[in-house]
Amino acid sequence: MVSINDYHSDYPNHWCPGCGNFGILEAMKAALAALELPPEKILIVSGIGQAAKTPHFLECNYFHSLHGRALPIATGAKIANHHMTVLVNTGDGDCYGEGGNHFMHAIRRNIDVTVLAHNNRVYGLTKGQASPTSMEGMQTKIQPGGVIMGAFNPLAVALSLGAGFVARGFSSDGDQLRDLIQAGIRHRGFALIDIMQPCVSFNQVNTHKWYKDRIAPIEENHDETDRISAVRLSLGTDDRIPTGIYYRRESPSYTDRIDKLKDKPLTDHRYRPELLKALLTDGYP
Amino acid sequence: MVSINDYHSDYPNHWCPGCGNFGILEAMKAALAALELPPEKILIVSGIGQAAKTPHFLECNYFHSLHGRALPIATGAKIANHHMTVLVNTGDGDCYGEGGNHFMHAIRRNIDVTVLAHNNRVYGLTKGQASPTSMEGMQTKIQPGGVIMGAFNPLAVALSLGAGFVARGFSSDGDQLRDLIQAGIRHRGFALIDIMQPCVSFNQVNTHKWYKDRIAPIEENHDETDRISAVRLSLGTDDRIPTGIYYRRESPSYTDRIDKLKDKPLTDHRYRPELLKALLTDGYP
Amino acid sequence: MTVDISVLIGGEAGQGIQTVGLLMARTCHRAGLYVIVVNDFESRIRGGHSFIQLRISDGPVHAPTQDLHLMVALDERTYRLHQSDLQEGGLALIPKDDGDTMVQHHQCKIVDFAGLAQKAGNKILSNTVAAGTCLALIGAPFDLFENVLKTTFEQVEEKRLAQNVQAAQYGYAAAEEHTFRWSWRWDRTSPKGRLIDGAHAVALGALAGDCRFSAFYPMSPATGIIQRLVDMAAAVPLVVEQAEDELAAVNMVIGAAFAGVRAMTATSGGGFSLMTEGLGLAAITETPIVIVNAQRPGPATGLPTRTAQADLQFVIHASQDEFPRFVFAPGTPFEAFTVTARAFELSDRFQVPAVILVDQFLNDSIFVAEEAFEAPEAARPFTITDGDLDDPTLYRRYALNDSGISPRALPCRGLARVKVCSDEHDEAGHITEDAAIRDAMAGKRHAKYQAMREQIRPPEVIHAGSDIVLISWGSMRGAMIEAVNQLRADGINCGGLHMIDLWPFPDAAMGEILEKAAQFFVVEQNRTAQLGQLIRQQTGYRYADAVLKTNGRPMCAGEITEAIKTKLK
Amino acid sequence: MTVDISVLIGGEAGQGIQTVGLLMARTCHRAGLYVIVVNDFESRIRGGHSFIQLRISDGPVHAPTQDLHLMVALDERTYRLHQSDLQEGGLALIPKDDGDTMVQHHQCKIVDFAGLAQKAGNKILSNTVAAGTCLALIGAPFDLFENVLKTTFEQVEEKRLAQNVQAAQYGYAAAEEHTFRWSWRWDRTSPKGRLIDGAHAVALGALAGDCRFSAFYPMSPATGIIQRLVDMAAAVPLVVEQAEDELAAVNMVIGAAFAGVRAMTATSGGGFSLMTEGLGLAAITETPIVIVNAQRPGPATGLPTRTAQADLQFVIHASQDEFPRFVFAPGTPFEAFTVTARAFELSDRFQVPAVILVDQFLNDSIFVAEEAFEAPEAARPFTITDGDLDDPTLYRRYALNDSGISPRALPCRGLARVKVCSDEHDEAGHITEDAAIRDAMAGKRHAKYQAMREQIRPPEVIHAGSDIVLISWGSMRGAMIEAVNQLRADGINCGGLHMIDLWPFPDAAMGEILEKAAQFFVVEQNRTAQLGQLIRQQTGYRYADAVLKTNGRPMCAGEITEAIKTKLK
Ligand SMILES: Cc1ncc(C[n+]2csc(CCOP(=O)(O)OP(=O)(O)O)c2C)c(N)n1
Ligand SMILES: Cc1ncc(C[n+]2csc(CCOP(=O)(O)OP(=O)(O)O)c2C)c(N)n1
Ligand code: SF4
Ligand code: SF4
Ligand SMILES: [Mg+2]
Ligand SMILES: [Mg+2]
Repeated sequence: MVSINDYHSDYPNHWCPGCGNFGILEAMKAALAALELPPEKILIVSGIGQAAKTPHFLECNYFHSLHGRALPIATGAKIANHHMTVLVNTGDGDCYGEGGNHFMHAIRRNIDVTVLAHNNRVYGLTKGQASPTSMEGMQTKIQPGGVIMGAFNPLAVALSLGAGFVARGFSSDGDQLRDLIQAGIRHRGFALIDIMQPCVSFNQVNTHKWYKDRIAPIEENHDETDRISAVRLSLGTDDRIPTGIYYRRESPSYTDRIDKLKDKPLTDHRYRPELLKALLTDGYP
Repeated sequence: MVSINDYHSDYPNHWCPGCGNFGILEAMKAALAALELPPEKILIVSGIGQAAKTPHFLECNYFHSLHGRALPIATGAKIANHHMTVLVNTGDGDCYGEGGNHFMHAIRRNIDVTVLAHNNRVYGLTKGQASPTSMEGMQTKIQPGGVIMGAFNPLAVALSLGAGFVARGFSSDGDQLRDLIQAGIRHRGFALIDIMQPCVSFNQVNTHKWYKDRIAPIEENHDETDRISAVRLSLGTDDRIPTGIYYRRESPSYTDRIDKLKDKPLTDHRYRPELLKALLTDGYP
Repeated sequence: MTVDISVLIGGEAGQGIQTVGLLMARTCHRAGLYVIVVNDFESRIRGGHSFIQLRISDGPVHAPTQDLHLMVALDERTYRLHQSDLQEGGLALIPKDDGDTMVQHHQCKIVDFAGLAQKAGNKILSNTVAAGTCLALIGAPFDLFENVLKTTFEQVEEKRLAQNVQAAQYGYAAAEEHTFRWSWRWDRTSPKGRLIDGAHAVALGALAGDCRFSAFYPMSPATGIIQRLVDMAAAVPLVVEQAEDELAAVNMVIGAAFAGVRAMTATSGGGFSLMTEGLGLAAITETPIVIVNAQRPGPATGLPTRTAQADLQFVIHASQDEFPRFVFAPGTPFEAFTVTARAFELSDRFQVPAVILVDQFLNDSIFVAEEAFEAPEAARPFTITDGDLDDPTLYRRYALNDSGISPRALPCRGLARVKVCSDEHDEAGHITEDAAIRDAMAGKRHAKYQAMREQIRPPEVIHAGSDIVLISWGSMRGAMIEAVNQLRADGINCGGLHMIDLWPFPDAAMGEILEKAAQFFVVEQNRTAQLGQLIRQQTGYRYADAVLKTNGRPMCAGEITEAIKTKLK
Repeated sequence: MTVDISVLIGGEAGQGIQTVGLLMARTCHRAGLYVIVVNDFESRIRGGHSFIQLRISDGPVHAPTQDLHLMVALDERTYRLHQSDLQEGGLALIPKDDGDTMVQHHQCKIVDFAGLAQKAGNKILSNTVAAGTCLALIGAPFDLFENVLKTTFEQVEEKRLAQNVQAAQYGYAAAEEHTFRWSWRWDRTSPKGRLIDGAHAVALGALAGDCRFSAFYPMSPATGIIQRLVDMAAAVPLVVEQAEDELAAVNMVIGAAFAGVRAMTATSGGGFSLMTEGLGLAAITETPIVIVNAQRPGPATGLPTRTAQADLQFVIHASQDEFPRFVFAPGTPFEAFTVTARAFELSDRFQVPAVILVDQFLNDSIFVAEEAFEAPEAARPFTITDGDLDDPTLYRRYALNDSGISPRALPCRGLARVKVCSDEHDEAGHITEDAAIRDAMAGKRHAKYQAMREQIRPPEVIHAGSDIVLISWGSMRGAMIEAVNQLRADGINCGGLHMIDLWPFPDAAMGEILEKAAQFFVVEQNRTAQLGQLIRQQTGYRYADAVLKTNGRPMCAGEITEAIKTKLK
């Protein structure tokens, strides 16, 4: 039996009091414990940012990597050893800004990782510049006239790229978030959970209250296997922000499709010089 | 009167005989001439690849830049002098692979450039590796077991990002392509024209015939202002590949929205030291 | 110097320690004193441990000091961490007695910052209370402080000003029963120059260099420069654009420069790494751009809010193949201002990229700049128009000539068509594979070095002709010069050499100076003595030894002095 | 050497000139001759001008030559471009008389390649015809060629073999009335080693180094290495992944290496620029990776299909701050094989990145490798498992020790939890801002240099103790050694030094050798004598002069010899 306490980390937390990241952290622990995944069996890869500090704050294997590069690191690690359960903690800047290209191509690869995008619609760690998901018009110290780019819509983009698991959570709705994370980990293939998260220090627009006034669980009758409905939901027509699973459809994940990995992970092979014998004498005949 | 001949370049062409790029080149010239835009009034920015060599083969101002980086170059140039008409010639690898992140964010910026993506579904210049738009299963020397990633759908992605002009052309349908390019240039804001282009040297799957068998102009009754319809069209349900304008909706372009550019381009200002007087004595009061 | 004391204000991120330091610095500055404010903070938004060091003197100071005379410990941790640095006779102000470590010590004095602030009207006035107590202890006349508060709040609200003055008074009152050992009689002289941080100076230099476009991706410690540009942008024809990543940032800058405006980006090492390919693009297309690399310790993410000087060799050699570039490293805000303006001009003139190396210490510290910052009367245009050409339709962007600098026209500004290409190209700007043209083009670019070298200013020499020479570059200037003076005071025949213009390397000038020195030492914030290596490579002279520091904190003169003395033994 | 002739086969891209060269090279090789095939092609798919140079000798040859004896001009342009290089008495085979430039010349001989091919059954057999005529001219027995054709086509179709043999015969017949001046009597000895290109050798080295994962983004001239890996992947536990860009490629490699397999990427300068930040990530997380940088001329896109050696200083200094790395530059396929295998082992052992510098010339040319390529019997594991730990739950990835090499466990392989971090970190792998820990960690990484240096092999010395020493690195080995021998033949007391292991720089070994030389010259394919600079920086010795070439074409011994003679005058 794995318990939430098994994930306790002694390392002191760095986040601001009241930050939405705390809710995400707790939901992660709850989901992992519920899945009976002990800390030593999971690998968390993260980029750089406040969100990306997450793996320091729970017990696990982790690779706290470069800003924007969590997904390629996770991809390489997963290909090397696809028996690992790989999660990615990333921020909206990390994942959709600096790491935007990897986001798109990791989806195309359908690599089996669960991406938790802590979407606070701002660059937290660098003190409050606009992020790709900042709303048009949001003013910051660096954007005093307000953001003049359209906000990045992670769910719509993921759907347009054919992602097989697309969900939205809210850092303050721990139970739902726990369930989403569980479902994401269970999903074989790329799973995106975009998590709305208040940043008490730098985002005075999308506050806790702002979210509370808008979020609503996706309606019961939504068909989560219908891509067009999911797209429509993601594009939104009114003020409401639906939370839950927008779309889910399993297809073989990237490592499932590499024949060489059917047998066992790359890490489990021994070096066998005899395999090279014939190759080593090769050249132009 | 600007004529097609005004665009004639003495520089010898580098493309393979039979390449779809020739059709694109001719359609460009025709569109530019029809718009009465003389060579000295346009700037073509390109990345690196066969497609990106285009500006050498017609008379114009050009910046043949780095693989993947045409859009940031074009963005910087446009902000510096928004009176220029800026076109981008780019390949599927250039635009959706190496340059994928810029593709997304240029759309969000709604920067007023017309992007001609020569989509041959392969890396031409580097001799035939799969590109982001290569179809699943396509075999290449480097992907002998066939591509195992989902093909990148440029139209769907652009639509999900809120692009205001999304079209698809075919290199062998010169008239339609000319019209699309004209419409794209006229569109104030980011215009994407994804152009299906046979590569006779490296793509034996998506041949001229393959395209001919599948393409069909978008049906008359398509509402090009309806985003969801455009998405549905882009996701496709059968074998047909619709060509034409998927979606069109104008909104202020990036440079339209920068107050400072209302008056005149940045390039047109004189250096005025008197503006700095007060600033130069500033510090902590 | 008869006055030279240092005050440390420490607490958690978000407690406003910068405010305390800045209020004090401004008060001292108004009295005609010299100050430097050094920021020491963690890469987090709340909590943890941060502090600032305020050094106050009646002579110029450009580096922090190891000595600590007065401390404001807004939390227990500050006291614990810095207690041992406190000089004999020093004093720590602490907010309350936690019954444990703090007050036991005779060097502690309790001041109920929060309580007094509350009394004045608001808990956030604690900072004003603390500044007041410190200023009172060192003997600052109250009206000076009051004036600073006035300047700060007169734009705001009458009520806030009144509350602040009240809080300041409570702070002063709290100091009454205490005489502070290093308190002094304040003679008011007129303020020396003005207070400015390095980031601000770089931004001003950019404006003086006629910068009209900047694209960036946020990265400490470079963001301060961009923030300053943004803050000033309303007054000038300047657009600042936040890019999606550093690849975009540098390429936007190249695009804008190509189209005809002077343009820059600012980043730190990780971002500079990502810009490396773009640097080469600027080089081969001969597009003038300025990149500021605000150094911090690495590798990779490293220590985001700390200081270092470890990117020198990297920026000199960055990007594949070889091409001319300028590399500068200013040591003070004034140098940062002039060098940045020069970088824009030289980059434009020679159609080459220029890299400016600053660092967290220079960017984030507040210095007294006595020199007047002056913008050039005119910005020389280094581009041509149709009128300069016999037949604009025959214009060739890369026309070969001896100087290597081809006349540069701008796109869409006339009949001349401008064609640039990242492949090796011919004079017209078309791709070429011709061996001879390749060599001519690479040679043409390289040829610029000759005239570029003439623009390189020789190093600053301190006490010429000394036996022993300390050499610094960039922000280590202040500590180096202070160390030279300390060593001379101790009877050592020591001089200094400070390098700002680093590439093209001033081989001849350096060789001449070093020839005469019995031995020389480099003083650098890196591990491998990068300037020392470069000097050896370029001049053949070998540094006797190096004083190096890599822990991310700025060097103090005392550290250098001690190290040199040990090495000389 | 009694035989030393060179054959140039030129035409448009897509005409199959490689086939002609390869058929000839293989025929010569089977007779026990030495050959080298150098590819010269443009960055386009069809048209333009490409050629290969086949040099044939009865002694080892590792570089192209300036002399041209026989030419197959598949188009007029080839003849025009290379005609002047043809030696007195040399011959050009041309396909038809265009009535203009070509046949006028007495050195021309018309062979109707296409017509004869058609007669043999198919126009594409032209290449076989051309190879036949050339082989006949130089005196190659027909059965040798026939055998080569058999090996090539026996797997394919009976009919195609027969047609090829027929075409070969027509080719031979076409030569009949002509005696070629440099024709010689062929003694058949057993083949020397085998024919192999540098890219293939690197790929084999990777497998011998137990490489299990490679991620890449296509870029000339590196793609050949990846192609070879792909071609061999079926036989070994190796996954090759095409990434979306170079940022992804290097980070995938780091992720895979972290998870526990040896991994590499291959790119060229522009891609390496993009990988610069990742290099630093590998360094600070102490993840072993191998990066092959196949050099081509730059900056930026430059000349994609040409050769250069201009990234040496860049790769040594690439990425912000400082950290240990290996840099190797093999000079032959055999060296490429051994060095790559060693790079994997050393990178893994020291937990540092290793960079291998090859170039277009080495990668794309076909050499005779006489040495046997042998894979190590076993791959030593440099990682630990739970069993090696007292209490795996207390495992700390960055435990400090004198060697700087902390025991490395792998994630999800037991109870030990592996925590790595690109911020500066403590022993456990957590972010730290502590000054002392920072210094300890940077020091720990740096400490590896000591033992790494012991792994560095000294340079290869040719004719030790000579007055004059030519120094090469990487692929310039062949030309340098040939030049040394030419100079000695001309009575100059000349020796050579070839460097493969470049970083950590073998200061002591180089210093010792250079101390004894009266003067030394560096031979490099760059403009600023990068190795020369490095030698000065590291040893203090200054190169007398440099023989440099930057036009993207490989250097020939003759160019070096001439240059040195001029310089010695
Ligand atoms: C290459 C690079 N560029 C920039 C940075 C600076 N940086 C660190 S975190 C960050 C943005 C963080 O925003 P986000 O990803 O949204 O995370 P948050 O802090 O909001 O959780 C940036 C720009 C960096 N570390 N590396
Ligand atoms: C940074 C970098 N990486 C890789 C390359 C090599 N490269 C040149 S063109 C190209 C791909 C071309 O494909 P695409 O963009 O589809 O253009 P096409 O040739 O098919 O028109 C690549 C990978 C490069 N020049 N620069
Ligand atoms: S800055 Fe914002 S996101 Fe970061 S820890 Fe504080 S509240 Fe959370
Ligand atoms: S390789 Fe393909 S895309 Fe490139 S020129 Fe040839 S046919 Fe066209
Ligand atoms: Mg964020
Ligand atoms: Mg393509």
